[in-house]
Amino acid sequence: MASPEKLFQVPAPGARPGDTPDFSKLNLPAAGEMRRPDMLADAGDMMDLAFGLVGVLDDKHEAVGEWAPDMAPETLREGLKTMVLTREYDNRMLKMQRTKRLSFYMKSLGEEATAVAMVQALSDADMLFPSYRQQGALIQRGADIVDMMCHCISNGRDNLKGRQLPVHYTNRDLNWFSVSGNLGTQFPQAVGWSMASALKGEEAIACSWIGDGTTAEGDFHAAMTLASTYNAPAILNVVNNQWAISMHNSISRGKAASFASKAIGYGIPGIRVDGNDYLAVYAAAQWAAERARKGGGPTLIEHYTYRGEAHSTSDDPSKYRPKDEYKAWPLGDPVERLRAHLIKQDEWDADSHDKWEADCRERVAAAWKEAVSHGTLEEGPHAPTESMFEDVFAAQPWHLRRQRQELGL
Amino acid sequence: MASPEKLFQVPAPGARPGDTPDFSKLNLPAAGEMRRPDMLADAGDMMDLAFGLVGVLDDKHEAVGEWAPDMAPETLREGLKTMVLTREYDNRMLKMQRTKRLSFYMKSLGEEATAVAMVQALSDADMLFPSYRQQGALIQRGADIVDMMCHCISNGRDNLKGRQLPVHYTNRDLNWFSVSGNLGTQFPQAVGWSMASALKGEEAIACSWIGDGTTAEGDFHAAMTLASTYNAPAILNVVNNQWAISMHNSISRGKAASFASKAIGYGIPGIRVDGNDYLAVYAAAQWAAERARKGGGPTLIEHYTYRGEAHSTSDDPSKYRPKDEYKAWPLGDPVERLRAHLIKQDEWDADSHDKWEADCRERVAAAWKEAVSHGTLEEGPHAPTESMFEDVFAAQPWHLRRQRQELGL
Amino acid sequence: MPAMNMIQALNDAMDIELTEDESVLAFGEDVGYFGGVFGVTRGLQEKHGTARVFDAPINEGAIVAMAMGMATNGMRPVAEIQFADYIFPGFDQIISELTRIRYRSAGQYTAPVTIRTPSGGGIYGGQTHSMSPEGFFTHIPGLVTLMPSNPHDAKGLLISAIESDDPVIFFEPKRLYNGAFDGDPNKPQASWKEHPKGEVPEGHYTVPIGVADRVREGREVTVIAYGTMVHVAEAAAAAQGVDAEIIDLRTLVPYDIDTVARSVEKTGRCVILHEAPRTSGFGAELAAQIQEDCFYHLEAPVTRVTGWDTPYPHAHEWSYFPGQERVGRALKKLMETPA
Amino acid sequence: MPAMNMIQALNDAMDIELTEDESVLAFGEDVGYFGGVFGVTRGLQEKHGTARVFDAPINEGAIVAMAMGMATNGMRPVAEIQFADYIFPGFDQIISELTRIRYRSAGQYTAPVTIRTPSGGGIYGGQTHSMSPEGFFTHIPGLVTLMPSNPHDAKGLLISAIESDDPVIFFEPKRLYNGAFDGDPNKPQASWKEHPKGEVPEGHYTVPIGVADRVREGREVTVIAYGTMVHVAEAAAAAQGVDAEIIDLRTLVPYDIDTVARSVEKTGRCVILHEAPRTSGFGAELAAQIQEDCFYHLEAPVTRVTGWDTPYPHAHEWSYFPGQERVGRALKKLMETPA
Ligand SMILES: Cc1ncc(C[n+]2csc(CCOP(=O)(O)OP(=O)(O)O)c2C)c(N)n1
Ligand SMILES: Cc1ncc(C[n+]2csc(CCOP(=O)(O)OP(=O)(O)O)c2C)c(N)n1
Ligand SMILES: [Mg+2]
Ligand SMILES: [Mg+2]
Repeated sequence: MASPEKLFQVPAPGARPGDTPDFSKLNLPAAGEMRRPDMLADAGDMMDLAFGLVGVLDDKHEAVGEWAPDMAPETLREGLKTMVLTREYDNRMLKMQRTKRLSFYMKSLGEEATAVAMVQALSDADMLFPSYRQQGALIQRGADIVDMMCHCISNGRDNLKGRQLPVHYTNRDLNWFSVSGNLGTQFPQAVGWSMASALKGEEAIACSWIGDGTTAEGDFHAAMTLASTYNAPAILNVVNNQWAISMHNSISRGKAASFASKAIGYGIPGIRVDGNDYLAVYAAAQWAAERARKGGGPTLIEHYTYRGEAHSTSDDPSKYRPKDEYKAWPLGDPVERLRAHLIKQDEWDADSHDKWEADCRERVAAAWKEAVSHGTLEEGPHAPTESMFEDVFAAQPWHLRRQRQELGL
Repeated sequence: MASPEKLFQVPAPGARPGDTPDFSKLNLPAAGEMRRPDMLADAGDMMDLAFGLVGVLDDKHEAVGEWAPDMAPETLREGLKTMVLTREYDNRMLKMQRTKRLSFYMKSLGEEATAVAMVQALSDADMLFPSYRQQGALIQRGADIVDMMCHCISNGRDNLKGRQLPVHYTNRDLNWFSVSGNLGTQFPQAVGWSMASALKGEEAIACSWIGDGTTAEGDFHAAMTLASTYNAPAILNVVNNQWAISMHNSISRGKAASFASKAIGYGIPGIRVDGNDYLAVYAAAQWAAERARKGGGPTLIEHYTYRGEAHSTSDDPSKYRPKDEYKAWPLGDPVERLRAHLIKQDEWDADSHDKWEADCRERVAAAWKEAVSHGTLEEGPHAPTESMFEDVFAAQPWHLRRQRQELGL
Repeated sequence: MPAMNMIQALNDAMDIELTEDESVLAFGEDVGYFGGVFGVTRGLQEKHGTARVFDAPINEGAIVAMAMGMATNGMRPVAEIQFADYIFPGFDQIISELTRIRYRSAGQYTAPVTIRTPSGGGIYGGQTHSMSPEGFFTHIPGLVTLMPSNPHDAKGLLISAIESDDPVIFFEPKRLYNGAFDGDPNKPQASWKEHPKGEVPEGHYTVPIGVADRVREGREVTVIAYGTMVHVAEAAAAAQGVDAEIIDLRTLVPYDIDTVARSVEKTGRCVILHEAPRTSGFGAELAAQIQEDCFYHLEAPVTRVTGWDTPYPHAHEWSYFPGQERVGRALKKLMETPA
Repeated sequence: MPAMNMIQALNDAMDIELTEDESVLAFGEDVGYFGGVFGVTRGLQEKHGTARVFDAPINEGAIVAMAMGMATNGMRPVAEIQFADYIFPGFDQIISELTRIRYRSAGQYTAPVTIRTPSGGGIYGGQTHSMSPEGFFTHIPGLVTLMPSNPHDAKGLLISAIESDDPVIFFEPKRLYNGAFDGDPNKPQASWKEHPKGEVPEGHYTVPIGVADRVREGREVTVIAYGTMVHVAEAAAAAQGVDAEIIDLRTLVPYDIDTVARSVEKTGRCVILHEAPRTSGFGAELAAQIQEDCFYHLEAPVTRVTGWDTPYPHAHEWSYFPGQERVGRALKKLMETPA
């Protein structure tokens, strides 16, 4: 019999605070290495994609291999700009949280491409079921950042009437679902939404994101099972940013080779993609969207990336991982990589980049100013207090009316 | 865009009532075809087992191939005898249900090997977390069939004090857990149990069974995730008997090639085995048990079999599948196949078989007589009525005492 | 008017809604080809097609989530949970998602989903086919909770549920599917054919949400019940010769406080019945509210006759079930309480 | 005696149990290396090892099921659910399995599992970090439900929970983790250092399950509260100058009916406080039982001051929270009710 230590194992990350980050064991395929199967090929014939890594941008900032998408420079620049704007938005909001103007915030540093490129490859009618870390997707869809801020500070202009924690955006006009605080619940909902679209014979597909840690939830299995059974036209994204608050992704992944490989047991294509490679994300999204629209059903995409900052404003990552681990991440930074690619293509330059960054900073600062002019969480104005009793039901029943009256309203 | 029909799909079985059963598309590997990897090999290096079918008994009733287990004839005969006894037990109980002596019953016709051979390959200290269709495993463990009957008729000798529906056996003395009516809940519990065993440095492993339909439950995913993460010494069986009440297994399986392939996404070995091949089940169980005991962690085994009768006494299968589909099942009958093998080996003969069948029938009839002598559901005696208020908590709190008193007890 | 049992009435309601509104769908475990383990959806797939009436994987959370996702995309799904005992894998999607989406999106998204599920005991189903979990659901803001007691109401209420813009949980007292069971297991139950509420109008009609039915006028004591317990109440009051006013609640949330309060103010005595365990069951809410609203009219404490705080036992089913004897005893005791 | 906040007291309880009994384990999301998002398990992994204190995958059902499986194999697991709002994916394993295994196996298997989870609002956590779902759990037969209001009780009750042979759900009012919050968000909360119940004895001691604490003796009205609301009650009664008898329930099931009934019989008036939504909250059960047991002593209806029947809103946190003003108003109104 094996010793107890051998029998009972708790996975641990390669490095903890004080250790030197070490990603040398990752052993990832190089950009351009993976084949791009026919978009309607059988899931069973592309299992290699689940264990590999789809990458497009190589070390020389060139787009290489079968997955290199055919994209207009204009689109690429737009993507870059949105990612930069998202980053500046995040920076500002974090700062405002640190000065207690927000009750809470969550950044997406390093993961911008997984949201922005994904949405660029979709059509506007496609429905997004995000987690709390796809603000880039919302901005790419065209959300007004003043509106986003007003939500985050629960002021009188908050379109959610102050009911939700910051970053839990809802935006029906932009086909953006309502972010839930409960992990993973949106995954099977997205599948249901896409089934209805299919039933109605509509073009729109659904696209959802969850994190690596969230794949452990039952809702992941629910979504995958439904999607497989009903051939749902949905893109199911797992953003593997290596961490789930303080827990390394191996706690949820266990001994699986990848999160993408989870697709195999459902007969669904699983693609692992370099999530810091904007072009690779775009290419995978385009492939999956076209497959879904052509009747090929769902795709699971694992975005291999790294959470560059704290989980949220409530934790200090230096307590559970090396401070400089992000710098050691071998797949680089999505903004830097796309920037370098565009510059290499002569479609962008350092000055334009600096200027855009400065513009974004300014725009975000101005937006903040405007947002707080509509009130703040601490000082109000908020939505009227009696609105608290609305939207529980379509019509207010007697017990809620009584409760409202108890408050003197 | 694809047509709505192409987009939205609901899987259907190959044949419905009135159709001719057709299993020609199954395309299963022949007995002896699959390789038997080293017991501590990496899960990633045996994915073929999840898509194939481990079989040992060939058409000539010979044990062939790498998986052919080295078993004493005595063990084989014991297995055959238990399977026959189980079948006679089932027959009797169904008949008694038809005459309203039981409120409910569930047979295991055709699936006996998936329970009996599995348990024979384990040690008595290993803990069993069954579903409601492993009565064969309980009998193999040595349960007294009178006791089993007393439970099923909730009489005064029922070890569960009349609290459970028939066939929901509990037997701690035999390391048999408590059968739950809630599908799949036992799967992650089994993993937890086995983790505790590992923690304590004990030899015992856990073994659980669920059905094909039940794999869709979140608890399946919970069990697999836990087992993978903590390297739990557990055997997780999926008995794919093709049906979940009226639903074909494709409703839960979706587009997956097999249930065994679900193991891949957890980095766990997944083995599909011919569930009607007693020797193959034994071989797979032995392999998985040894792997677990040696620190190799969990194994998922899909037993490819067919539910020979109704789901339970509450449904009529001719309403949703061809009446004769069972006869067309290409993998035959586990009892017949093992019997033929033993006869071919000169370790058994037709007369002994007939005699054993007759013995079992008699034994079961006598057991029934004895069981009802301890009372019946309809007429009692039952456990004392006040026992209804016991075992809710370790000690009876005031509110239950009051409720008992309200009943005048 | 045709006589229907409750299964036929529910089937009829769905058939009508599937016919009239193409956004209505029905699905669940065994719901499609087979028509449900109790036959409530029988024939609907054949008539309305596999794309509108279909089987679902055995994952109650998936079923609720799928329904919710579809509903936010314009559908009106009717999801069946095979037994109320098995609804809990779907509880999170109900409490955290389905019932909150209107609120948390400030009305941008709504989820008009109906969840149908058979509940209650009396069929020797043991502890996992007998639960009455309605109490849990009444504690969830944003969820309408219904339970009919007869075919007429079943059809009209289910149509209201499907047409409601709120999520609705619809409990079907399975012991009433085939007859008006009055709590006495020793006599054959009355067929719905002989029961006035077994007469079910053809075509579309609704029984409104939030409106109770005073099934018996009386002056001595108010009995509040729903589902199977309505029939037990009628039988027990008759047996005791008590002039009870019996209220069939039908809607638990938001229940008909006016009818309830008016009755208790009149009678000054109140007993509440349910099959579910007592502690924190829905009877607790009713008793708490009634003693608050009707305090000065009460001549005796509000009493509860309920299932026990144990799982539903198989062999002792009729000791668990709050039958005529226990209800009768409670009525008698209440009547003996000095005013 | 050392002064501790509630986090330290809970940590101490687990440390003692982990030290004294090797069958005790602690796990949950972020519980291992990090020591929990509120730090309640901080340092325990380092001290007791990765095999006894460890991280768990984000699946609350898996966490409960794992705990139950381990418990049936001789362990005493203490499982943390990161926020009570996130317990519902584990609800089925709790209601159908953990709390029934003793009953359905007729005592052959038992599952001494403690589930710890922070609950309640007041931290601007919005609707998914503020729930008080204890009411749901009080409707589950076979489950002990606890909620302490201070460090002293937190430690002693948690030790009782871990040592109990019943499954226990242990709610930790997160707003009290770091101080004795009395419901007034506009003044700094009192440090536990200055609170008598912040004095926590060293080593092993227990606060018994099922025994309430009368934190204030009084004659005019009985206030029943638990968790954060105990402190609100004290402040509101003081502010109103009402001679209230304040009962800190501590155990919700099985609660201390004797202490409760004796007090209400003495005062003749009763108000029940909780943060959870009103309808079918645990206050309903208390009110229902009290009016039944103490009917002839009541001079006014039993009143409830609770959270509203809505999700917990972010911006309107302090309009949702049943604070001093609302409690005070209820006390005043009760006192004005003619006897
Ligand atoms: C059902 C549920 N359980 C627990 C939590 C608490 N929680 C919030 S975020 C988080 C970690 C999620 O990690 P991951 O899925 O990897 O997403 P990431 O934050 O890395 O984007 C946890 C445990 C929750 N929100 N919901
Ligand atoms: C949680 C839950 N949902 C639904 C049911 C009702 N039910 C009982 S058995 C069954 C079918 C199970 O099929 P499968 O898993 O294939 O097992 P088999 O009966 O074929 O052995 C269903 C849906 C249940 N018992 N528990
Ligand atoms: Mg993550
Ligand atoms: Mg099956």
